[in-house]
Amino acid sequence: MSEQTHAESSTDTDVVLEDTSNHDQIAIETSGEVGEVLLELDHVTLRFGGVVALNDVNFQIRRGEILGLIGPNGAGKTTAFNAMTGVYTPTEGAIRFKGKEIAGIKPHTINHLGIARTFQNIRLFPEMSAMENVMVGCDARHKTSVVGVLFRTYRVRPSEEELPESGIRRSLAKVFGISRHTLEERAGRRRSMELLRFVGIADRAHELARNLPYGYQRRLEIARALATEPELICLDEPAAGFNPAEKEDLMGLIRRIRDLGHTVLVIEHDMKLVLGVTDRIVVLEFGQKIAEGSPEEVARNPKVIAAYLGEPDDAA
Amino acid sequence: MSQITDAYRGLKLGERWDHAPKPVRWFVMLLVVAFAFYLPYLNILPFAYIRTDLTSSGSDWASVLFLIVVYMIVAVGLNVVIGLAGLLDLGYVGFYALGAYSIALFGSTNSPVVEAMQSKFGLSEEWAVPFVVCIPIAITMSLIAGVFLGAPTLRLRGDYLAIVTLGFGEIIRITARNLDGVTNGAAGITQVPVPPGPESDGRAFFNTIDAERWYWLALAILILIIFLARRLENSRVGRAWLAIREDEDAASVMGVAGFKFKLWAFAIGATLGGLAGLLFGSKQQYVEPNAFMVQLSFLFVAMVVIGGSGNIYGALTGAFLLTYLPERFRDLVDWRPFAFGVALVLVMILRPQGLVPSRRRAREFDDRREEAKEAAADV
Amino acid sequence: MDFDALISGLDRHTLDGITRGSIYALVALGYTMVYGVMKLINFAHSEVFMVGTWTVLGVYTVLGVTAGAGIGMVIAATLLALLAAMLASAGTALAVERIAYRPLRKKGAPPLIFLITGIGCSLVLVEIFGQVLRVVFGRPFGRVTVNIPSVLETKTVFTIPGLDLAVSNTRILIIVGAIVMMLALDTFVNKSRLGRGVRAVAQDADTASLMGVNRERVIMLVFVLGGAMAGVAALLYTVQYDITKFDIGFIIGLKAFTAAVLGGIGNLRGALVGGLFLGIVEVYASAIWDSSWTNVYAFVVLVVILMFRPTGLLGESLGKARA
Amino acid sequence: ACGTTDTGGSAGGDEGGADCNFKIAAMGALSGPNASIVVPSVDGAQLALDQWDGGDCEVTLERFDTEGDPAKATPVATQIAGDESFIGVIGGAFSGETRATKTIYQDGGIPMISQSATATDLTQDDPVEVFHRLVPYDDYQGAAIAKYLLDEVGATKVFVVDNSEAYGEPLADRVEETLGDSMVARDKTEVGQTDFAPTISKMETAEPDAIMYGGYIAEAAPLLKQIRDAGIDAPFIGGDGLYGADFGNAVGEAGEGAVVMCPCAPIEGDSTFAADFEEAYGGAPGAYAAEGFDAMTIFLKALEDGARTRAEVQEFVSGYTGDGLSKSIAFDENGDVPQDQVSYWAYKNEGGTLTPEVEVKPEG
Amino acid sequence: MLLEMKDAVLSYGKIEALHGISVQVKEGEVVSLIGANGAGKTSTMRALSGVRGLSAGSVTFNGEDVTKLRADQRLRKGLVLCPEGRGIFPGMTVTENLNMGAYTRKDKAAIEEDYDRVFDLFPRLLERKKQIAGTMSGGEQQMLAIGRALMSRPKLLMLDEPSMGLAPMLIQQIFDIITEISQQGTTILVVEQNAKQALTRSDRAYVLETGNIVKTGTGAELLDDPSVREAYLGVA
Ligand SMILES: Nc1ncnc2c1ncn2[C@@H]1O[C@H](COP(=O)(O)OP(=O)(O)OP(=O)(O)O)[C@@H](O)[C@H]1O
Ligand SMILES: Nc1ncnc2c1ncn2[C@@H]1O[C@H](COP(=O)(O)OP(=O)(O)OP(=O)(O)O)[C@@H](O)[C@H]1O
Ligand SMILES: CC(C)C[C@H](N)C(=O)O
Ligand SMILES: [Mg+2]
Ligand SMILES: [Mg+2]
Repeated sequence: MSEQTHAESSTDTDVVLEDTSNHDQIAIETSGEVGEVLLELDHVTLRFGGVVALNDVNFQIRRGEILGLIGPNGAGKTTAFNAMTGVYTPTEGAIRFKGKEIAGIKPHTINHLGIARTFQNIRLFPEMSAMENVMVGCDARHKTSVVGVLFRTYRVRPSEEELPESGIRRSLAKVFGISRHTLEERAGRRRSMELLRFVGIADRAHELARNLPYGYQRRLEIARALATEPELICLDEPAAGFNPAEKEDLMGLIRRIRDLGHTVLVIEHDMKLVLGVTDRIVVLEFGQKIAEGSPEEVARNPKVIAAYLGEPDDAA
Repeated sequence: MSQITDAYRGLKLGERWDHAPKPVRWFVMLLVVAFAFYLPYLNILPFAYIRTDLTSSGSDWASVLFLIVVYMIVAVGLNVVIGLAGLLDLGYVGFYALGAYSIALFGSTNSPVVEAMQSKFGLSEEWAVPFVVCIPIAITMSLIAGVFLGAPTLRLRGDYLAIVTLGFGEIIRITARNLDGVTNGAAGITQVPVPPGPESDGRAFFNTIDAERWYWLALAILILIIFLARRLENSRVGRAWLAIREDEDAASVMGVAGFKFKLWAFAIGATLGGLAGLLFGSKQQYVEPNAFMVQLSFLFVAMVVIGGSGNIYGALTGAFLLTYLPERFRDLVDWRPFAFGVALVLVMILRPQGLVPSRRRAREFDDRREEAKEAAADV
Repeated sequence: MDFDALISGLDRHTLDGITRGSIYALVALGYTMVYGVMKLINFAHSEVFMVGTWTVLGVYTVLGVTAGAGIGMVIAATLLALLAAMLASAGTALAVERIAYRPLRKKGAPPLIFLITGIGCSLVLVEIFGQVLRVVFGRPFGRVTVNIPSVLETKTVFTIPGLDLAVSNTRILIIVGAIVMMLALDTFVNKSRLGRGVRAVAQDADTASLMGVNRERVIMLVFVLGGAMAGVAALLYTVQYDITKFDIGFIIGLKAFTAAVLGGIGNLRGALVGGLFLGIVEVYASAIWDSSWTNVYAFVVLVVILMFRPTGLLGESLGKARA
Repeated sequence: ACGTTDTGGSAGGDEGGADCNFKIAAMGALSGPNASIVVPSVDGAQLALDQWDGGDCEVTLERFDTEGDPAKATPVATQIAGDESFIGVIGGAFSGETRATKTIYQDGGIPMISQSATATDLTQDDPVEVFHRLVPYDDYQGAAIAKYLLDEVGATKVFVVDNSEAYGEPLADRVEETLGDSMVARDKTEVGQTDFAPTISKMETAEPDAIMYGGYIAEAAPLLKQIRDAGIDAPFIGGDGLYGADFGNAVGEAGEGAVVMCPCAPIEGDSTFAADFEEAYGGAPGAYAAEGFDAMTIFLKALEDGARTRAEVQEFVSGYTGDGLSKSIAFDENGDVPQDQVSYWAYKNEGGTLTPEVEVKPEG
Repeated sequence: MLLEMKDAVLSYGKIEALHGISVQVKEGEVVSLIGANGAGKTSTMRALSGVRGLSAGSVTFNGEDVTKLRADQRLRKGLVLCPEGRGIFPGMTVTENLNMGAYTRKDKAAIEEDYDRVFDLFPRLLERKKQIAGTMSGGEQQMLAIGRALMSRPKLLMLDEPSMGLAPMLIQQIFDIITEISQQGTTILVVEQNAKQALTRSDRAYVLETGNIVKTGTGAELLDDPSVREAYLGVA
């Protein structure tokens, strides 16, 4: 779709993977100390009929770290994500986010508390443009609802840079203020664009999500999740379908996400990526935690090698 | 100069509109509105051929215009529910009926409810709830009905919702028909009040004959509604609806409170449906259950879809055509339903994206068509 | 309100409900199959049924059979009518598919468009019998109720001992006929290869074609099977009620669709359960109150059930992919 | 829309100049499933007009199709009321549309004479000046049916069913009222219903010696068939909603002997009216043809009398007395014909045709 | 030549994804297709399998022009695609999904054998025979998709990123399977991001870049090619 009616779209073209975004605009404010426990799985068990997808799993995620979650296929990694984001409710045990019990809470509420995720099987809004997908994420932090949109009731006193340039509108805005809706809309657009730049897909911002190549879609999912300003972002196999060079880029991206102030939890089968980017790793097998520790420790752990890595010749 | 015209030539009408300077757009819109208000008096040939009262046994032009506008209000409301939020509502007539019945039940001296109030509070036989008070009552009642219906059922997906809403429409109608003691049952309620206004020629300002006054009133309301409804589309709310339509679970994980927004869509739709029903009942000055059969719900949905669901102007076009054409071609008498059916099928086959699709839908549609075409290129 | 009437006549009402429900169920199959495969409510399906009833009338008229014909003639006429109705209904369904839906599919139209087109087709079919054919042939076509000779005279075949419940030949035919057809169809779809193809297309048409399933064939098959079932329903209907009308499909169609949803749309057994359930609920409600409230109770029951089972009594047979 | 529609050819152009150039409107279900009980009456009106020698006057009858639907009738009524060249309305044919439009006609000051709208409330509950009708109201019809059931059938256990509609339900109510203890049970059905099993099983329990149905043909036919199928052979009677040729066709053999009550006297097959009607429309005069004829005649007489405006016509109609084809006519202050003028006839369905059986005179 | 695609152009609406590419696969070969995101690998597979029609160019299979054939018709000729993103039937059980793989086959006994073979390869599937496929983990679904493709006994098996989402040990296994079935006589065309593995195991390979074929050669040649090494193997 070549229609580029919007002004922002044509700003950057070839610089795709390079981060040209303005980090001030997309960094998030965090309320806690680096290193404190952000999320905690406390003896979590989750069963589907006969299948025990998670079996008495305990682990913690600390603020500011990049935690890897690995394990064989069907070990329960995605299920753990689903439990953390409200898609499933654990059969037993507790999940605490910033000390608050979140098991059983609705997904959108959990998102508002500060957890966002991507999906293993990409789930974008296929008929919306990339930009709009991210806008939906930004909306999670916005307040204006139907009445505000319809009647522009909630008005705020604009700051100097938010004031329009021209005469009449400027004076009007000074007297009556600007509706929160307008400001949010503006901020959302700006932020979305920055995020698209950040993940490196701004060149196709106005294309429908369904028409983007797989790799772009993966990155778009990340941008959308970031837009909700999560303190914890969970990435489910973000590198699936990437070639080694792209994986390399992704590693950079994940680090930069952490630098923005997010805590990152990542599921990934690509060991090079996992070992290269994470601070700590938790290993699941058959729904149970079989190991936890620094990348080096885990990579050397015989149990992990037996269950998951196989012979350490060429895992990448 | 020529550069500008060149640039214009390549663009489609919609894009040209987007590119036009603001004053031009305002001016054009003003002209359109002015023309709409002038329509009942339209008498200049050949334009006057659009009137419905030219043929023998034609129907009153201003009354038809009024009905068109009422249905346009319905279409705008239903477009929010179907086009924006993607909820298939096959019982919209229920809200329409509620609007009409609320004004009748509270505003008519003929209504058992008013009679009960009269005797309870010792009021005169002439007393009924005044028209202006009936409006908030009607709106509140339809809004409550919307929430009441929505709250338990919006968790249902797609076509389950369709059948439940269809049932709701039927429940409203059947209840109105059977509760003789409250609604006068099948006989209906007469003497539904009209908006206040100065009397002339011994008739109320809003009387049954001078239909153009009703038309203007409804048109003014419609314009206000369009103005407001447009605001929804490109907003946080509109995006939330779209996201829900696409993938509700993913939207939820992205922080979209699906249920809340769906309920809003329902409530907005219900309110507009009720408002349209109120206008209809008041103009008719008579309300009876048979005016609210399921088929009317289908017609409403057809209006939205034929026009191009998701686009207010599409919905308006649909409402206009589906109301106007059958009236204009009254001469066809016995052939009208057949002609209507054939036209419906033909329009859909020839223009499946709707007559005036929203740009988003048109784009979506282009893509899908390509896909369908290519996959089947070989058959 | 008269619960005694319900209790005292429970057996009788149940039988009535099953009779009514069997026909709903057969018609519901058409909705459910098309929905399952194409995710579309085929609004014209009610008219597919209607065409079947007229075909039965046509066969009787051509054969010149009337009430009181000999047993051999009755059996022959009924079988012939059944066959013709199945053919005509299946043909109508297929025609709708070809003329209206197919071009839309080629253009990749969204589901709502199919819905409205279906409504249009339904109107056209109704008017063909209500107007077009009347103008061409005159009566019995037109917008009036038409008598169909009761070729199969109602006779009590046996009385259920203890209950004192007389069971007539027509009821046996309807109930047994409906259940047999259902079972046959169910077996076909679940056991046969083609049936598996139908289910595969229902879940993922593209992948199905990668497995060698011819999608267009499957779609045709679904319309034909659904249509044929409506044809069976049409015959059974005329056996029981002996009338038809240009718009007779509307209400039955609506009820059948409700039944399909009630049972879990897309689920064949759901259609059977939903149909019978709805029929019984309606008859019970009419027995306790009267028929003017029937639909209210039917829909209230529907809502209550969907509250607890959001995908119908038996659930959709198509599972949902997870996050 | 007064004064707004007088151009663009809507009024046929030249009404300003000519002295006596008028239109009369007939409004009713001219298409759709109920057309067969309405069209004959409009044909009757046309016949009266065709047979009229108007001298200078030129009158046309315009037919407006409402499909019997009140919602569709209102724009039609507004059109008629707004067009000054119309000086009278024949109709509405059905009670519902009449109820919905009579205020409009009242506002327009245009007189209406209905050939068949029988609902009681039209004249009894909130009468309007302009409304007149040539048929008695359903209080009488209900009483007549009850009387027939008691006197002619000798019923003591009547089962009363209605279709929950504006016409059938009050009629059945009235029958119930008059029957008193002679009614055993009452049931309600719906328009469009085809399976009457619950009603039938109630009948089996009640074991009635007669059955009364208030409603129209479409449902009466399957109902009666199912009654007979179930082996119940009690006499069956319905109101004027069944008074159409289609009833016999639809019900077939099961309808043999069913009785239809109608406030319309039989038209002698060899009368001039019957002959003329036959010649003009190729069939015996159907439902309310004579009443349609009478309605037109009254309007034409008004013009002969020199009435030239709606008000004058209205005045003439209200004060009219005279013998019509159907009955001798004089309207009371509510617009009703004197109820002692009316007679009801029970028609029996014999081999598919309704043949007059007996006249019934209800006490009011 | 078992499969030959000539000057194929494929577009999605206004976007042209393949600008006239030619691909050949000989009987018995393992050929791989590598390239960056959005290069058009999946599009190529779609075009070959018939899920998408071409706007120009031709496809011949086994000496027969199949350009105008639908996907199901091509399958019957032995051209089988295991699509990207799995594409299992989410509402069917594992067994039923496998069954669908054998949809066009009539040879009951051989089908039974193939079941055993698939269950041998993926014991997890045997454990979960009755599970509804949509509820399985991503990797389990991937195994199912591959297993199902094997059930159709293809002449030419096309795999679109078969290793996606699989644990390291399984990836090894998948490639072993590819080698094994190739030895059993099935020709294979595979799209892989895991370029090193893919190139090691294949006879020939194509490198795709934005809708064009930019390089082709034997697996070993490309493994040694510096530009390929840099772009796709992550080694400078
Ligand atoms: N809804 C469900 N019903 C039944 N079983 C389920 C359901 N969801 C998951 N499972 C099972 O639970 C187990 C864990 O699945 P999960 O998706 O968490 O695995 P995973 O660790 O993410 O694996 P992968 O790396 O392959 O994605 C699997 O065996 C899966 O089949
Ligand atoms: N359905 C579609 N509609 C429109 N454009 C599409 C569609 N599918 C793919 N494309 C476009 O075609 C181009 C090639 O995509 P394709 O999926 O073939 O790439 P790929 O090489 O398989 O990439 P990946 O490694 O991400 O899977 C991309 O630019 C993509 O945006
Ligand atoms: C034509 C008649 C059957 C009309 C009926 N008497 C009514 O009032 O509705
Ligand atoms: Mg997973
Ligand atoms: Mg790909």
